[in-house]
Amino acid sequence: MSMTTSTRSVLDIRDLQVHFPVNRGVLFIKNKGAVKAVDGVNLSIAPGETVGLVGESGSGKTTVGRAIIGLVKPTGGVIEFEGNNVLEMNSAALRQFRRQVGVVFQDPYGSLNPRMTAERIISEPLVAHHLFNSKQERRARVQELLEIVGLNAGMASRYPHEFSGGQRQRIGIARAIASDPTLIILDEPVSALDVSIQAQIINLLDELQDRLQIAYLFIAHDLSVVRHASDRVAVMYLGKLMEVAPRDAVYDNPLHPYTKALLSAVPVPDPEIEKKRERTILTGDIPSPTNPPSGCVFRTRCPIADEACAESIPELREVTPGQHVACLKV
Amino acid sequence: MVKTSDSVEPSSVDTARIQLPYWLAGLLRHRLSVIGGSFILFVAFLAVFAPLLTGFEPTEVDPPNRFLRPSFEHLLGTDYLGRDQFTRLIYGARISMVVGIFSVVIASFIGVPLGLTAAHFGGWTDSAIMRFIDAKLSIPGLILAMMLLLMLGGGVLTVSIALGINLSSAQARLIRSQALSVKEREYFHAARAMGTSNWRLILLHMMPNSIQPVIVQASLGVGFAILGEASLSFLGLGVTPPTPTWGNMLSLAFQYMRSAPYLLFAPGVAILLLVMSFSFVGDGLRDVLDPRLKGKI
Amino acid sequence: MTTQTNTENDAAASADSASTILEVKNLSTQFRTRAGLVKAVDDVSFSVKEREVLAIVGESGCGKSVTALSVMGLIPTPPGEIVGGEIMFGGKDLLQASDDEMQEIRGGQMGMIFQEPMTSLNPVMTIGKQVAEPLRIHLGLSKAAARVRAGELLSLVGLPDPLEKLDDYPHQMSGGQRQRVMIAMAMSCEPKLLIADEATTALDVTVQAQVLELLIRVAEEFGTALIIITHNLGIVARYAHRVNVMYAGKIRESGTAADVYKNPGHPYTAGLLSSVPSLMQSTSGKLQSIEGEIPDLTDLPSGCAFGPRCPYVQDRCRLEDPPLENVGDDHISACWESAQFRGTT
Amino acid sequence: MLILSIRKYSSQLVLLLAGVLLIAAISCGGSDGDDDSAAAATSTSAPAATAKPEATAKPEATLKPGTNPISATATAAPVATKADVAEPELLKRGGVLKYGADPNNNHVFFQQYTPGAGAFWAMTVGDPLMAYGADSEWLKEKSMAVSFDVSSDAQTLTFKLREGVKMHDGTDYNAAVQKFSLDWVLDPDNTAVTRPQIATIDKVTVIDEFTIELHISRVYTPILSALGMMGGMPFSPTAWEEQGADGFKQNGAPSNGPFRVKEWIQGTRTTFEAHPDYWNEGKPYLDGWIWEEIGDSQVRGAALTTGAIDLAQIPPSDTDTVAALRAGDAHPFVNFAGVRISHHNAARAPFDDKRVRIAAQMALDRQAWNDVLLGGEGHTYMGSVLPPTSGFAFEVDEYPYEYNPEKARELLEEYAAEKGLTLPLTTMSAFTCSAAQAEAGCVDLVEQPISIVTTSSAENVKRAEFEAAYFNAVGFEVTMDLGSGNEAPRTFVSKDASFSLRGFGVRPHPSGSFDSYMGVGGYWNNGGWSTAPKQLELQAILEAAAATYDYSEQVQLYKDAQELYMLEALGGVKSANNPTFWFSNSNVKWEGWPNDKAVMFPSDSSMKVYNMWLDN
Amino acid sequence: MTRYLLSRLGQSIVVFLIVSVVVFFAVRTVPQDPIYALVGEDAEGYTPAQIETIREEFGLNRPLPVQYMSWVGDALKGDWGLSFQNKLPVIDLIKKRIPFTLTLAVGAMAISIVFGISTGVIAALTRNSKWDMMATGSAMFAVAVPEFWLALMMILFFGVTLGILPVYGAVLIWDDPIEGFRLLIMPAFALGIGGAATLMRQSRSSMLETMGEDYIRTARSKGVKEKTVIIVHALRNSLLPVVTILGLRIGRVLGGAVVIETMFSWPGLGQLAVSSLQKADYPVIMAIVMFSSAAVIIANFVTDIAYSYIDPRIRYA
Repeated sequence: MSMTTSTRSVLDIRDLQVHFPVNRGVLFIKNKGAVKAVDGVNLSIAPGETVGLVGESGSGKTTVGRAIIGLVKPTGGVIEFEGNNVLEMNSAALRQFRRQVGVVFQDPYGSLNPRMTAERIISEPLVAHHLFNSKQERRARVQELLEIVGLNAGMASRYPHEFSGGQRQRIGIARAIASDPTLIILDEPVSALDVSIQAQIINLLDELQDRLQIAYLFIAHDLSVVRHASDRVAVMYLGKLMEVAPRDAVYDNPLHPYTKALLSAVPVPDPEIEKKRERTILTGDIPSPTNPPSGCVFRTRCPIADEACAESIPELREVTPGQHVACLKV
Repeated sequence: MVKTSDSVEPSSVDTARIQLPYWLAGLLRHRLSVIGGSFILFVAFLAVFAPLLTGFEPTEVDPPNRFLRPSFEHLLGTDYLGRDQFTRLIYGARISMVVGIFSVVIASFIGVPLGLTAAHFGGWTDSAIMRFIDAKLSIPGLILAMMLLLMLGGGVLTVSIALGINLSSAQARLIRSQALSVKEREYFHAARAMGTSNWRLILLHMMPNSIQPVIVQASLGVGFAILGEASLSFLGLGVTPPTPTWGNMLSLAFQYMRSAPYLLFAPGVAILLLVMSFSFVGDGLRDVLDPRLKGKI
Repeated sequence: MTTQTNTENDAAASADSASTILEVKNLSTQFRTRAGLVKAVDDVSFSVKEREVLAIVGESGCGKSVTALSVMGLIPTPPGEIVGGEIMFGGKDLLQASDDEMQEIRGGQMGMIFQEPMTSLNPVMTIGKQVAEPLRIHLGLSKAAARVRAGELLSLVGLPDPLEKLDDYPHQMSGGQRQRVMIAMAMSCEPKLLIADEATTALDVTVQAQVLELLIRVAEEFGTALIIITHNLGIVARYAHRVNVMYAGKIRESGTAADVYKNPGHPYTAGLLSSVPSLMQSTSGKLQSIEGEIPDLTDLPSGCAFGPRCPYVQDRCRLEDPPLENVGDDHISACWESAQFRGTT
Repeated sequence: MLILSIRKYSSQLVLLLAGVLLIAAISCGGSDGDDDSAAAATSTSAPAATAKPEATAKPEATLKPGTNPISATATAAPVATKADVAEPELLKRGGVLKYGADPNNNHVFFQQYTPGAGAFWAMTVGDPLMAYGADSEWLKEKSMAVSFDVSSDAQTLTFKLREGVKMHDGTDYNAAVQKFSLDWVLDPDNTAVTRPQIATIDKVTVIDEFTIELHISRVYTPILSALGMMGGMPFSPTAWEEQGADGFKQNGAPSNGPFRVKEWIQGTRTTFEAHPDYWNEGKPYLDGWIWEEIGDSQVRGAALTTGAIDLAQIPPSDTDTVAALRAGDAHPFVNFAGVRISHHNAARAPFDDKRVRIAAQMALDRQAWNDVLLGGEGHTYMGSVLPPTSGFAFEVDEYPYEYNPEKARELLEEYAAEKGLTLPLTTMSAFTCSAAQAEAGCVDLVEQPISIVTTSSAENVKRAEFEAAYFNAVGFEVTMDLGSGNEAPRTFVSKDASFSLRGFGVRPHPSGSFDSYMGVGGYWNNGGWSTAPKQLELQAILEAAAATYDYSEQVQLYKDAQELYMLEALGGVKSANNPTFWFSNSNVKWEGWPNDKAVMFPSDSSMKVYNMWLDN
Repeated sequence: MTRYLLSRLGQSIVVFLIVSVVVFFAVRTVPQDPIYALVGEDAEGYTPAQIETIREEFGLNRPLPVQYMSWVGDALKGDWGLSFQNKLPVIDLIKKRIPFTLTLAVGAMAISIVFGISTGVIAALTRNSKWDMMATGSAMFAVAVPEFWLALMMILFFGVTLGILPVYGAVLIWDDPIEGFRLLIMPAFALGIGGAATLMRQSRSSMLETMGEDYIRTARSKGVKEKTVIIVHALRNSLLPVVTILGLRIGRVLGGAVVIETMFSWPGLGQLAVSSLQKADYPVIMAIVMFSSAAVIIANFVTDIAYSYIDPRIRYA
C-alpha cells in the first residue's frame, strides 16, 4: 500500500525535541543537564495510513505520542496538524485539534475511570466538545459506538471492574473514536493483553480504519504485531530515529544495524525457522539518556561501529526509495 | 448512616436488578462494621427521639432527688443537681454526634479542596499549601483548639470549627497523596488529552478516585472529635453548660467519683462504644473502598 | 557480542537416555476466594529429565505459574491449598516433605526466577548479601568465602565489574542486570532444576535475548534442567525441547516443540499459533483469532473447558472432559475431535 | 439486623464486652467503698454527721464577742519580755512541711499583686506592725509594735517598736526600716497592691530609733487591723537598693518573719526556709515549708493520703475529696472565711426595683444550695454578710425573704404587669455613669440580656448551673456567660453582669470587707448600686463605724449596716457562708493541739504555718 | 541525600515562620485583656492611668505588624520578652519546664513504640489468631479511651488504693532516677497508650503488606528459614512507613501533654499553656508554641534522616 507524498499528511512532525531538565542542586542552584527523551524526530502520517513506531523502553516512542496529544510540552520542533502548528494553537484551535485526535492507552485496568459507568466514559469526549445538545442523542451515539466495537448496548451502565481486559480495551477504543477523529494515537494498545484477545483487538482496529478512514500512530515494542498492523515503520533508539521505511523494506531488507539486531532478537514461533536463523545478540545495556554517546547514539553497542561514528551524528538519508536510514556505514 | 460527604458516588439502580451501592453491600458483609453501624444507628435513634423517650428535661433541676442510684424511675440515676442522667445522656448524644459529624464535615470542606488544588496544580501552589499544612500540624492539636475556642467562645458550632480545623490538615495531606497517584493514572491522561476542563478533571476524575481514604479517615475522625470535645470540656472549654454533652457530663462526673461512681459509667462507656463503633465502620469502609480489592471482584 | 547458531535443540535428542529428576502426578491446587473456589491447577501430570528444557505455555489464568509455585512449595496457605497429587523429586514426594526438608531443597537443589525484576530483590539489602545468602545456608560457606563466590557468580552471569556491584543496591541497576543477579542467586548452589516463571516478560527484546541465552548457557554448564514458563510462543520455539500447553488449569497438549508446532494436536494450540502475527512475511486482512473470552475459573463450563471457544466443538465435548491420548510419537493431547481437526489442517 | 449480628458475633464482640466491664470495675473500684457516709446527704438532715470527734463544732452558737483590746484607752502595756511568752517544751520539733494548694504564685514579692499571697505565705515571711489572732484580738507575740497609743483627736498613732529584731538579710530592724517600708507602700508609683489597705496614712515620722508615729487623714479605726496585714510588713531598704522590684519578685523581699524565700519555681513550688536569727527565740519550729501548687483538688487529696504532702487546702465544692479525707485519719480544719454572694447590678432595671431584688432573694433555696454545692458543710446564715466567727454576725430570728418561689413569681408578675412586660424577664436596661462614677472608672453600658457571669472553674460552673435553674424557675431568663481565667471579674467591675458569682475574703476587721467590697468606694460598686438612697444610708453607717474605737459601738453599727444591706439595699443574693477546708496528716502538730484555734487566721484562707511543726 | 536534606531544612524554616505569624495574630484575637494577668482581677492599687502606662510598656497599643517585627527581632536575639503575669523574663519561666515536657514526651513515645510496634508485628505474624484479635481489640479500646479518664483511674487505682506509685511530685529522671522513674510511669503510660494503638495498627498493616512482597517470596525460594525471612528481610522494610508517622506522633503527644500535665500536676509546658492561654499571656504562649512546633519540626527532620538512612533508595538518590 504505497503512499504518494503529494496528498497532504494528517500529521507532520519536524525536528521534534523533548528534553526533561534534571535539577541536581537545591532550590536555586541551576540544573546540570537534561534527559533528551526525544532529540530531533521527523515523521509524517498520511490520511488513513498506519505508521508503526517501534523501539525498546527508553527509546522515547511513548514521549513522542505524549507530545502529540499535549500531555508533555516539547522543548523544540514543530507538530503540524492539517497545516498549522499545534504548539502555537490558541485554546479554541487546540480544543478543535483535541476533538480530531483520539488516544488509546496500554493498561486496560488503568485507562478507564473506575468510578464511571461505561456510558459516561465513552460520552466524556462528547460532553467535553458539546457534540450533542440533548442527553438522548448522546445516549444513542454511545449505544452505536458500543455496537461498533463489538459490545452489546446493555452493558452501558456497568462499571469498569465488571468487564474483562479485552472488553475494557474496546471501551477505550469506543471513547477514542467517539468524536470521529482523523488520527488516533495508539500507545501500546495490545501489549497488556493475552495472545487470543490481542488478535481480536488488532482485527477490530483494522476494521475501524477501513470503515472510518482514521490514521493510526501505532506505538509498540512487539515487532510482529507492528508488521501486521502498519503501512510504514519507524525504528527509534535513545530519542532518535534509526530507520523509517515501508513495512516490507524494514522487515525483509533491514539496513540499519540496530534494526537488524532487533529483528534477530525476536524469537519466531516456528522451531524449524528458529533452527536455521542466524542471530546477532547485542551486548550491554541501553546507555543512560542523561549523557548519550557522542555522534551516533547506537555506536557503543553497534557491531559495525568505528571512530567515524563517534564524530558526527548520522542524518536520516533516503538510501533506497522510501527507506530512510541514519547510519554512516550503510 | 449519616452520609459524611455527598461525593460518594450515587447508588446506581441498574434496571436489571435492585443493586445496593457496592460500598453498602460490602459493608454488610463486614461483621464488625455491622455491629459498629448498628450501634451508631441506635445512638442516632436515641438522639432524634429523645423527647419521646423520657419525661424529664435535660436541664430540669431537682436537688432533693440528687445522687439517686440507677432505678426504674431514673434509669441511670441523677447527678449532683438531681438532673436525670438518662435524659442528659440521650440529649447529650444529640450534641456529641453533631459535634463529631460537624467537625468532620468542616475538616473535609477545608482539607479536601486544599489537598486537591495542591495536587492538581503542583509547583508553587503545592509547596505553599503543604507548608501551611505542615505549620498547622506542628502546632500541638489541643493548644490550637484551645486558642480557636478562646477566640470564638464555647458553643456547639465553635467547638466543631475548632476540632474541624484541627482534623483538616490530616485530611488535606491524605487526599493530596491519593490525588497525586491518580494524576499518574492513564485514565487521567486520557481525560486531559481529550481537552476536559481543569474543573471537570478535578471534580469528575481526581476527587471520586481519591476520596475513599478521606471517607475512612472521616469516620475515624468523628470518634476523635467526640474524644476532643471531652478533653476540651475537661479543661473547661467545651460546649458551655448546662447544655449536656457526653464530654461535660464525664468531666462533671469526675468530681463525684467516690460518692456517685455510677455517674461516671454512662458517659464514659457511651464515648468508648461510639468511638469504637466509628473505628469499626472506618475499618469496614477501608476494606470495601480499597481500589485494589475492588479491581479483583 | 557473540554470534551463535541454535545447537541446543540437537542436544535434546540424547536426553532420552538421561534419568527423570522431577515427576509430577495428578497435581491439584485450589484457591478459596470471595468469588468462590478456584481450581487453578486441576490434575496435572508431567516430568522433567536431567539437562532438559521444558516449556509450559498458556494464557493468563491457565495455571502455569501456580504449577511452578506448587512444585517449589511456595503456595500461600490460606488462601491457596494443594489438594492432591504427588511431586517426586530426588526420590522424595515434596508434598509429604517437612518444612525443614523443603527449605533444604529450595535454593539448594531447586531454584526459581520470577517475573518482576524491579520487586524481586530486597530493596534495603546489598546485592552481595542477597546472592551470598543461599551459599551460606546450603553450602555453609563463611561470610568472606560466600562473598568471593558471589563475585564469581556475578561475573559468570556477565555483569560488568562484579566486585563493585557486590555493595550496590538493587535500585542502582537496570532490569536486565537485576534478572542476571536473580540467575546468579538461583544458580548459586548448582541446583538440579531451575524454574523461570515469565523471567523475561518485563524485559526489552534485546535484553530478553541476552538473558535467555545466558540462562541456557549456565544451565548447561551446571547440568541444570530448566522449566521455562511463558506466554511467548517464540521463546518456546527457540529454546525449549518439550512443551506443555495449558488451558484453564489442565495440560491440553504435550510433546516435543517441533512436533507440537508443526502438527498441533489440540485446536487451542492451533488457534494460539494462528493468532500470533508473523514476523517473517507481511500479512494483511484478518488474523485467525480465537473467539470469546478467557474462562472464569470459578464457573468453568461442563466438559472440555475450551468447548465454548472451539470451532470443532461437538455434543460430546460439552458433556465429558477429554483425557490425554497419544496423537503421535511422544506427543499427547486431550481432544475428542483431534483426529478430525488434525486431518484437516 | 442487630440480633443477626449478635447471634453470629465473633470473638471481637466478647473482647468488647470485657473492655466495657473492665471500665465498670475500675470506676466502682475507685470509690474505696464508703459512699454511704459521703455527701449523699438528703436535703433535710443536718450536714452529714461525721464520725470524728470534732473540736470545732458547727458554729451554730454565736461566739461571745471577747474583750477586744482595740480601744482608745489602751495604755502603754508593759513590754512583753521573752520569758512570759508561754513556752512549749523546748525539744526541737523541726521538719519541712509540704503544703498543697491551688492558685499559682506569679512572683514572691508580697507588696505587689500575686494570687494567694495574703492567703498562703505572706504571714510566714513578715511580722507586721500590728498582728491579729483568731478572734481579731491583738497578737502581741507576732507584731513589731510592743505598745502603742492614740492621740486625743484619734488621728495620730505612736508605736513603741520591738528591739533586737534582725531582717532576713542580717540588717537590723528599726523605725527607719518600718518608715521606709510604709512610705514605699504609700507611694502610688510603686503600684503596691497593699496600698488601699493603709491609704488613710498621710505622714510617717521616726521619733527615735525604736519609736514611730503615723498620722491618718481622717479618723479611721480599722487602720490598726490594716497594719496587721502585708501593708504593715517591713522589708530591708538595703536589699531594695541592690535588687529592686525584679529581684524581690524572684527571690522574695527580705523581711523579718519566721521564714524566708529559699527558692521559687513558677507554677510548681515555692520553698521557704527558717529565718536563722528570728527575734522570737525557739520559733519557728519547722526547718522550712514548701508550697506545692497542685491544680486538681482530687490529686491534692490523693497526695495527702499517700503522704506526698502534709497539709492540703481543699475547696468545699470538691465534696467527694472532703468526705474521703474526713473518713480518713487526716485532721480537718474548717474556717468560715468566705461569703458567697451573687451580686446584681441594683442600678439597672429590672434590678433597680426592690420587688425584683426581693424576688431574686426568695428564688434561691439556700438550704439546697448548701447541701448540693457544699455537701451540707456550709452555713446558710441568712442574716449576716459577715461570717459567724467574726463576732460581728448579724442575728436575725426569722429572715423575711426565706425561699418562697411562689411569692417570688407573684412579685415579678406584679412588676411585669406594672411595666407592661411579660415573664420571663430577659433584658437588663442600659446604664450611664454619673460624673463621679466615670471618674472612678465606670463605663456606659447598653441594654443586654440578664446573665450569670463567672469563671469556668469547676466550682463556679456548678454554682452557675444551680442558681440559673432557680432564677429561671421564678420568672427570670438567665443566660450563662462562662469566661475563662480572669475575664469574669472584669465584666463585674464594668457592671455588665446581672448576677456575678463572687465571694470575698474577710479581713480581720469587718471594715476591711465592707470598705473594699460593699462601701461606695469599694471596687464592686463604682458605677454599680452605690447611688440609691438606701445605699448612701448604708455608706453613712460604715463611715460612723470606722470613726469609733468603741468596740461595742462598732459591733452595733456593723450589725445595722448588715441589716440595712440584707433587708433594704439587697445588693446581692447571699447563698451561704462558704467554709474553707484544710486537712493535715497525723504527723502535723501545733501549740494547743488538737484545738486548731491557734493556727487558723481569721482572714480568708491562711494557716499559721509558723506555729506548726512535724512530729515524725 | 544531602540535596534531599537541604531542601527539607529549607522547608522547615518556612514552616517555622508561618507558625510564628499564624500564632502571633491568632493569640491577639483572644477577647481577654492581658493586663489583668498582671494587675489582678480587681486591679487593686492601680489607677487607670497606671494601667495605660503598663500597656505602653508592653507595647500593646502599637499596630500588630510592628509588634510582630519587634517580637521576631527580639526572639532572634534570644529575648523572648516579659511574661504579662509578673513582668519577669519568659525564658526563666520556660527554661525549668522544658526538661519536664521532654522527659514526658520521650517516655510516652518510648511506650508507644515499644508496645505499639511489637504488638503490631506479632499481630501481623499471627494473623486472625487469638493474639491478633486481642491486639486489635485492645488497640481499638486504647484509642477510644479519653486520656484524662485513664489518667485519673490510674491515680486512684495505683496511687491511692494500691499505693505502689507516687501520686504527686515532680522530679527529673537524672536528678533522682528511682523516684523520677516511678513518677514518670503513669503520665507517660496515659499519654503514650493512644500512640501505641495507632502505631500498632500501622505496623500491623505495613508488616502484612511487606509479607506479600515479591522479594519475600524470592527469599523463601532461596530456602531461607521463615524466622530469618521475617527478621532479616521483612522487619526492616515494614518499619519504613512506621518511621514516617513517628514524626507526626510528636505533635499529638505534645498536644495530649496539655491534659496529662494538668492532671498529674506535671510542671511541663502543657500545664503552663493552659494557664497562660486563659490569662492571654501572649509572650509565654508564643514561646510555648514556638518551642513545641520547633520540637515537632526537628522530630520530623530527624525521622526524615532516619528514614533516608534506613532506605538506601533515598540515601543514594
